Amino acid sequence: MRYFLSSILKVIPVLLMISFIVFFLVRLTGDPVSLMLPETATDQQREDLRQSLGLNDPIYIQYFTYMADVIQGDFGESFRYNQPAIDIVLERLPASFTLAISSMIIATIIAVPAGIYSAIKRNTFADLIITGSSVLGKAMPNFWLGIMLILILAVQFSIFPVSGSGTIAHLVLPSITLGTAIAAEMTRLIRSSMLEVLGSEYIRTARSKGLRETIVVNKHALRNALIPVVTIMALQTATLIGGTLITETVFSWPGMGQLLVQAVNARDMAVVQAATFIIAILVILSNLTADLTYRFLDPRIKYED
Amino acid sequence: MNANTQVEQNMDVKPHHKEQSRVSKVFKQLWKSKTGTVGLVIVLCVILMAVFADIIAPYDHTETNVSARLLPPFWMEGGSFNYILGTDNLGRDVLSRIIIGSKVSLLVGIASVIVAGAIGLFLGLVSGYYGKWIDQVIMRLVDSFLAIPNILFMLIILAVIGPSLTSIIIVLGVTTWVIYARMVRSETLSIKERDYVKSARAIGASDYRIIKKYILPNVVSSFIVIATLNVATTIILESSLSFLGLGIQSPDVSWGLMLSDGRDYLATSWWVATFPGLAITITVLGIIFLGDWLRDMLDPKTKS
Amino acid sequence: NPDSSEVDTGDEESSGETAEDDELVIANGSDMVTFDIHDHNNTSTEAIHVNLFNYLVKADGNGGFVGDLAEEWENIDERTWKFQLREGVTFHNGEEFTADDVKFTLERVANDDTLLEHGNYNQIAEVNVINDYELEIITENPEPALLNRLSRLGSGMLPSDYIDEEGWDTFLEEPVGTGPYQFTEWVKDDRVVLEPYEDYFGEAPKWNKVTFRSIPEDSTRVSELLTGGVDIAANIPPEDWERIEGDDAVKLADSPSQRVMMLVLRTAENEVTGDPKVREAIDLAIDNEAIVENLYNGAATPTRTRVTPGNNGANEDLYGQSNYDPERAIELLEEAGYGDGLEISFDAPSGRYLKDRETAELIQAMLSEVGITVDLQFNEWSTFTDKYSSRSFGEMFMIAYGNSMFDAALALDRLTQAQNEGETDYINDEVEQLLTEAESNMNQEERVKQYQKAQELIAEDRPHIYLFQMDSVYGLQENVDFEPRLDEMFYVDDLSKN
Amino acid sequence: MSSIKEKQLPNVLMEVKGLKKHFEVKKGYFNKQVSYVKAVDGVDITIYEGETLGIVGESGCGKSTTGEMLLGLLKPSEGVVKFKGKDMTEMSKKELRDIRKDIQVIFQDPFASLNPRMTVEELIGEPLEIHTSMTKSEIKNKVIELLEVVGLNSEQLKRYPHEFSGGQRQRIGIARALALNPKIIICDEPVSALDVSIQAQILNLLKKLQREYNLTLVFIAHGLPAVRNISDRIAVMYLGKIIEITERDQLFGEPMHPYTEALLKSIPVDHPKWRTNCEPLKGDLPNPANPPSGCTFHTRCPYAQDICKNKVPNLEEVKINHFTACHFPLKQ
Amino acid sequence: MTEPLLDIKNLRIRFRSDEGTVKPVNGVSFQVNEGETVAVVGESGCGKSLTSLSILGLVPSPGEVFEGEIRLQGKDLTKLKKNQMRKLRGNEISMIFQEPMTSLNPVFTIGNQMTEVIKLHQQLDKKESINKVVEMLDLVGIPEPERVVRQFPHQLSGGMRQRVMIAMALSCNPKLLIADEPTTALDVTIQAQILNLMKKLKDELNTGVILITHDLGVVAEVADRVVVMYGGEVVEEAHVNEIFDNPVHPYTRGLLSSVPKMTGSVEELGAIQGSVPTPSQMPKGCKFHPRCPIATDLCKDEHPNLEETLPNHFKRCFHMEGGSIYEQHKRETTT
Ligand SMILES: Nc1ncnc2c1ncn2[C@@H]1O[C@H](COP(=O)(O)OP(=O)(O)OP(=O)(O)O)[C@@H](O)[C@H]1O
Ligand SMILES: Nc1ncnc2c1ncn2[C@@H]1O[C@H](COP(=O)(O)OP(=O)(O)OP(=O)(O)O)[C@@H](O)[C@H]1O
Ligand SMILES: [Mg+2]
Ligand SMILES: [Mg+2]
Ligand code: NI
Repeated sequence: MRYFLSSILKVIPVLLMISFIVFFLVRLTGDPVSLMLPETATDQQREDLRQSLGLNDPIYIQYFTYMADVIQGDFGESFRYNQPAIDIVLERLPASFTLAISSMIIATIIAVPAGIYSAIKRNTFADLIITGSSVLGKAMPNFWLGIMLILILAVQFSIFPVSGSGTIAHLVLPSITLGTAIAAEMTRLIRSSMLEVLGSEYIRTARSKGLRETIVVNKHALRNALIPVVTIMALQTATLIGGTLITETVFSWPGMGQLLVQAVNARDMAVVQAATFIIAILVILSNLTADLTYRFLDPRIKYED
Repeated sequence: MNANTQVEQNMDVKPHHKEQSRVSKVFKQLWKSKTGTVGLVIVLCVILMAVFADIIAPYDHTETNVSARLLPPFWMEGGSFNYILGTDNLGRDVLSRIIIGSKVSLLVGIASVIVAGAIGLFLGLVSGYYGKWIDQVIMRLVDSFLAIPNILFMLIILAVIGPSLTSIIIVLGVTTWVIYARMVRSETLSIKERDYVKSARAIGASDYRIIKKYILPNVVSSFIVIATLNVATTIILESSLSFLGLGIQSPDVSWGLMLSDGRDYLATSWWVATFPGLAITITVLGIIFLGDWLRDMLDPKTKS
Repeated sequence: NPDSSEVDTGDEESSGETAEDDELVIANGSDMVTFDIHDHNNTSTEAIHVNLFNYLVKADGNGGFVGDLAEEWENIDERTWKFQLREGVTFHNGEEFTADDVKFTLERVANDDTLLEHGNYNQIAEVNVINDYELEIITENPEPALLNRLSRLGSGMLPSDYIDEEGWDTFLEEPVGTGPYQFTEWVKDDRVVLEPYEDYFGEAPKWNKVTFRSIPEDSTRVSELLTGGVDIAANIPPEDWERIEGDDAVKLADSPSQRVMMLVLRTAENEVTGDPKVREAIDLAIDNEAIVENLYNGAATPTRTRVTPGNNGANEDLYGQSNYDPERAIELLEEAGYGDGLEISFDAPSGRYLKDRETAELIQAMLSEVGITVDLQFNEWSTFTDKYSSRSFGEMFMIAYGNSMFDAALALDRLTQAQNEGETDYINDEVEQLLTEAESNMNQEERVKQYQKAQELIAEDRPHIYLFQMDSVYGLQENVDFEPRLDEMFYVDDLSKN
Repeated sequence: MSSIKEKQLPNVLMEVKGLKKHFEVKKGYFNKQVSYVKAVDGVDITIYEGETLGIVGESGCGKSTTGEMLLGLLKPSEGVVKFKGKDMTEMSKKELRDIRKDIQVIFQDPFASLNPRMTVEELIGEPLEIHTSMTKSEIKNKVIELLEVVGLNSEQLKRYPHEFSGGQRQRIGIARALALNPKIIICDEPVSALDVSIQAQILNLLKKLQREYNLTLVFIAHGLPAVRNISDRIAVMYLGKIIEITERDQLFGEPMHPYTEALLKSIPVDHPKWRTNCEPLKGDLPNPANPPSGCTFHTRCPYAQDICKNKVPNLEEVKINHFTACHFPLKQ
Repeated sequence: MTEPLLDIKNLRIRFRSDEGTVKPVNGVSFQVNEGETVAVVGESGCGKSLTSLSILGLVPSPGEVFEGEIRLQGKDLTKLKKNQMRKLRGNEISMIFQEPMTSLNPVFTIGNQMTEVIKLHQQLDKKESINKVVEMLDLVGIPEPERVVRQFPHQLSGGMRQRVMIAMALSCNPKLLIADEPTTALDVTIQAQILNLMKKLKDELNTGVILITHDLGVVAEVADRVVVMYGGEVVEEAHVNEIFDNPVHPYTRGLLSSVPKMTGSVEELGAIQGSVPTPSQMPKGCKFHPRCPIATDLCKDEHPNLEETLPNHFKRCFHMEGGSIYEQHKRETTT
């Protein structure tokens, strides 16, 4: 519990820094006023709006004003939707979340057996195939894979719907697209982690007890091998969310990724800021969760404090 | 006669290696690792292709020929040997574009890794070696960067400053340094506690000397491995940027741009996107193989 | 016609996604922007709105107008228009539509300068309500194009009571109009769903459910069409035509659109393009036909004017024309003193319009044939708009303007000296005079003549080099009947399935 | 055989008083409540010129920490370390770096104590490069000379540490330590990682060098036999404290602290015929983060009485040159 | 003659890799009788661990036993099928490893890891096996065994963990116990505790023990018979007293004189020159000859056999009288 509190405290400077980075990035985008007003607006109108938005204050004042609002949950208005930016972002969150979780599940379903198998059958043909495919999985750009999946599985064979959201079937193709790169990374990780564990002394002990190889692998090796994988995979959350930007656009999945791409293109910076913030918090939360899982999986840590 | 002197004379049990044989040993090892060899060959080919791109390419990459639009590769009906891998929607030679695109793709990959590596190496060393508040600040910075997906970061910055070759390289570098900083820091932390660093301090070596002669050379091998692998990641990232319209801009050409432009033709003129895609895949494959082999080579744990 | 579905050829794989016969699914390339009809300038958003809201008058497609919510209207004097409203029209919430709603709607957009459509309505000075069904619109100046303005984007009628009572936020979430369909659901970046409004004043709505989907990725949109996931897909890129034509279950439909691709040049003396010969050379060097044929598969029409047929004031002599003569272009350049080549800068948007990048690249290649080295710079759209509004482009840039007013006024507005400063800096006193006079000339015939003359002069002076009018191309399921409209609207009750 | 006894009263080279090192163990991030590992908790030692002082004790009792403080690599939490009368803890960074010439170190693990990226020549030449103004070729000659002293030859100059066996690496480490003609070398378990036959070579070499260069050695080990073989005086540590210190034969002959006695009994016999069945010491070494009260050994001590639980015994000279920290020193 | 419990004959293990084939164990033979403790001594890398692992069939790949027999009560273990071998492990033969820190799985409780063996080999139910575990932990002198059962390895000290390992190894009453350097990682006081425990248990359980070590002190404490290995071979084998009193092989002698003594006068140690060769650099002829003070040309070319020179005393050396020459040499070199 104390650990948990202290990690949360640690998050604060990170969030501050992120807000800082994002704020200044966004301010660099140039004059938001020109995008908010019609092209025909007069200079006076521009100036008025600028004044009312506080854009004439020194930048640090603007930052503090902004932060004061953010702390109260106010990330500004989206000028594209004329709504509080945070509402728009939160509205999309469930869709992205669903997609991220299901691709993680798909990745796990692929990667865990593949990683274990290729570690056990190290240097065999099967290992070569698995390692090779995982490299391939990494090498394929997301959008390309997505389009190919649509062309083959949706258009050619009509197994899954092409795009959109609503049913579980809609979730399959985007999840595979997003999950592939993660699965590739995970397979490689599990393989090497597993190899290391399999060479450790307690595995030798387990074998010397006369345990079946399946028990040795699934009980003694797997849990130890997964411990580092959990943490490293948590670091992939950011990559995963990054992947949604592209995958959601390809599959017109109504999540934060698509929103972000369009918000950036439209310079709807309030939304960009809010979304970046939410994403950062999500990533941090997932790292925390991973840490807790890690603690759960590894008794050595649990008892230390 | 003293027993010790006896011992001294007969110490040399290991055969003497000459420098030359070390080099040849590396190659022998390389040859033995089949994937490593494949990787090296691929990477060398791509580099050669990039260096001599303007000489090898049969056409200029911007040369359009509207009467020869979307010709298939030579082995297909309608294809010709003039355009071995076919032409794209403006009648430009796909092969030439791939060859010339390799320049930009590799340049983006390598240069941005150098930018990121330099930042990461510096901050990682400082953070790991000096610790204390510097470490805290740098690590929080690292956390912040880790919490924002790379591609989002790039999207925002590039939207702001506009995509160009230089800005793409810098942005890729500025957003991916974190990996190196983390790695270098953790290596530095562990090396700092090794006995050989203690012994260097015991002979009175300065911090600068310790970083330069003790820590740097010992992080460099992991660093090279990660950097190599990241060239691959960067090449893929660049293609994603192209998909979002913020990658390399015409008339320059990169594989990512070709792949992204060609995606509209996947169903009808597959060769427009497939060949640059293959180029990316093969190169990435080569780099990863090479990187994995380097890892095995340079990692003392697996070496002995 | 429910019976004909049985005759439907069954070779199309039913993926369970195909909409029912009384449902319609339309895929756009982008999401609807907002329900605030005054605060967007987005055609595909309006294409949805027209099913929810009604205008006072509707363009009939031949330059004339037919009544919609207004039954009759007359031009009382230069600045006063009187309208007689249809009676018995109700909003989706049951409230009756009256002149107050018209006043509310038009005065809002005419007065609130933060609205994107404000510029197109600030000509309206005030709206006088005579009684529930009668009203007068007073314009600031004589406004010959008022009916054009009232039959376009942003002139749908809003429920004043509903908005007063519930506030804008509620309206934006649950919009209420007088149209044949009412709002059901909007999942942003995914779909807008409409259902029929039973008390619609006109013909009963046809569809049980209408869904507008947003599918930004071209190939995905086409794939949806091919698998039967949507009935209509907008903006089909030429490279996919073959696929669609090759598939018996789907077909293409195209129609000219209001969008004209053009080059904008600086004409000030000190610029290289200030020399009319250089501008002419550029025009002559570009083979519009080739671009249209090769890039657009013919789905575009070369033109030398921006005011295309169907617009008030169109000069049809300049439409369908292009002049391509590279030899003459070389000669002209020589005459202008650029015999050994010249270099101009060229900005083009990237990814904004269909084939914009390729067009620019082809233009670059064509210009280099005649010895003009083009420094081509692609701009991501927001960078482009930045440069556009700060007027910081170089000698030449490419843009495709639409025209939602169907009137020459809007199309040529940008060439008046008040507007072109820092952009083209185009000065031709005759043109200037024609344009200013036509702007407030209530004599339609004369006005048209003035505009046509101006277009001729512009086509010779070439501050703008018009390239081609773009088509909008739709993919349809074989059983869908759809006549694409020049204004790109989807009046869903004009569609049918059999 | 020469031993310290035969010499005149020797000069004091180093003197350590009240030396303490408490490592902070942080719990939580902003939590100011920290606990301490009392790695070294009040050590007094005097090191005479030319002697070999052995320090033994179980692992974790603070031997290495003490060694590092003697070297000035670690700042003591409390106490003074005097080298030739000057307090090292008060020296500036520069003074400290100068004094490094005189105090050198050899570490336990020959695999970890040499920079794998430096050649033998660089390794041994480095101290010379830092502290002298010798030219490259002078350094090289000196390095060759040193290599011969430790029983390696000049052909091996350009090789890297991984090309050597453990014993050879330890010799390189010794050569590096010798390069600046130090007054004192702290050896932190220099033979623990080596095979018995190699261990003997290194012990012999150290003894030889000590004789030849009149070196002072501090020899840290947890193996009593090796310490006995090389040391003149021996200090026994337990949980961060020295509990007994005296000359070698005295310690082995007449241990006064119960822990020393137990330690001696725990060591395997030299010959199977001398096997005994005596009960070894019970229990484990207590946690240094949470040491027992009073005499820290009382939890395992067979002779412990009530006073041992409460009162910390001081290190006192019970016999001439025989110090022990026990309320009830053993009498032979 | 009664059949020995374990009889290893001419055991050879090879590792094949791209670099070539190495044979780190190359002709090892010795026997272990019931209730007897046989110490296998030798310096690092001489093949002690591999030999012991081969008895359990656990030679790590790509290593393999390619020649020789390992007979447990007459049954050749090298010929057994995988699952037959598995039934023996932990049941008839068990093993204790050197590193008590890493030999226990960090993520499972002691109880979990111990009951696993018992359930596997003795068909006891959960409750019975827990009782058995507690009983075993008690036997090896662990205080509060009921609590320890629920603890994780990292919560125990090194000595405790090694006791747990021993308890685990003994829980199925194995006929043969292999202890691979069971005390090397422990402090002397803890080592003394463990050695004492092993002596006690051996008397009680009558188990045959193979004790692998490089510490001659440990040998002197507990062994009945000693097998000295060098370079993958047995170079001398005899009763423990015989080895200490009358070592014949020059290597054994060198080893004995290398060890600093706890008693007697302190003198120069009789170090063996050179260093231990790795399997890939094994010299021809007698493997010890480059380091041997009495080596002759014969030693360089010919490989000596293991011969019984005295009753129950085997050595692999050409020099019958090697001993005395060595003594003489040693006297010369020590001042
Ligand atoms: N940097 C550190 N931070 C916290 N605790 C430390 C640190 N260094 C050492 N300790 C603790 O201090 C105690 C003494 O450590 P030290 O290394 O001096 O023991 P040692 O006697 O040399 O042991 P060994 O025989 O294992 O080398 C140990 O309990 C150790 O865990
Ligand atoms: N996987 C392997 N591949 C190649 N050689 C190996 C492998 N495992 C062990 N060896 C070699 O076999 C030899 C004997 O190893 P073994 O572990 O039996 O030695 P040991 O006598 O137990 O040494 P130690 O005292 O260090 O434990 C070593 O020299 C080692 O190099
Ligand atoms: Mg230590
Ligand atoms: Mg071993
Ligand atoms: Ni001699």
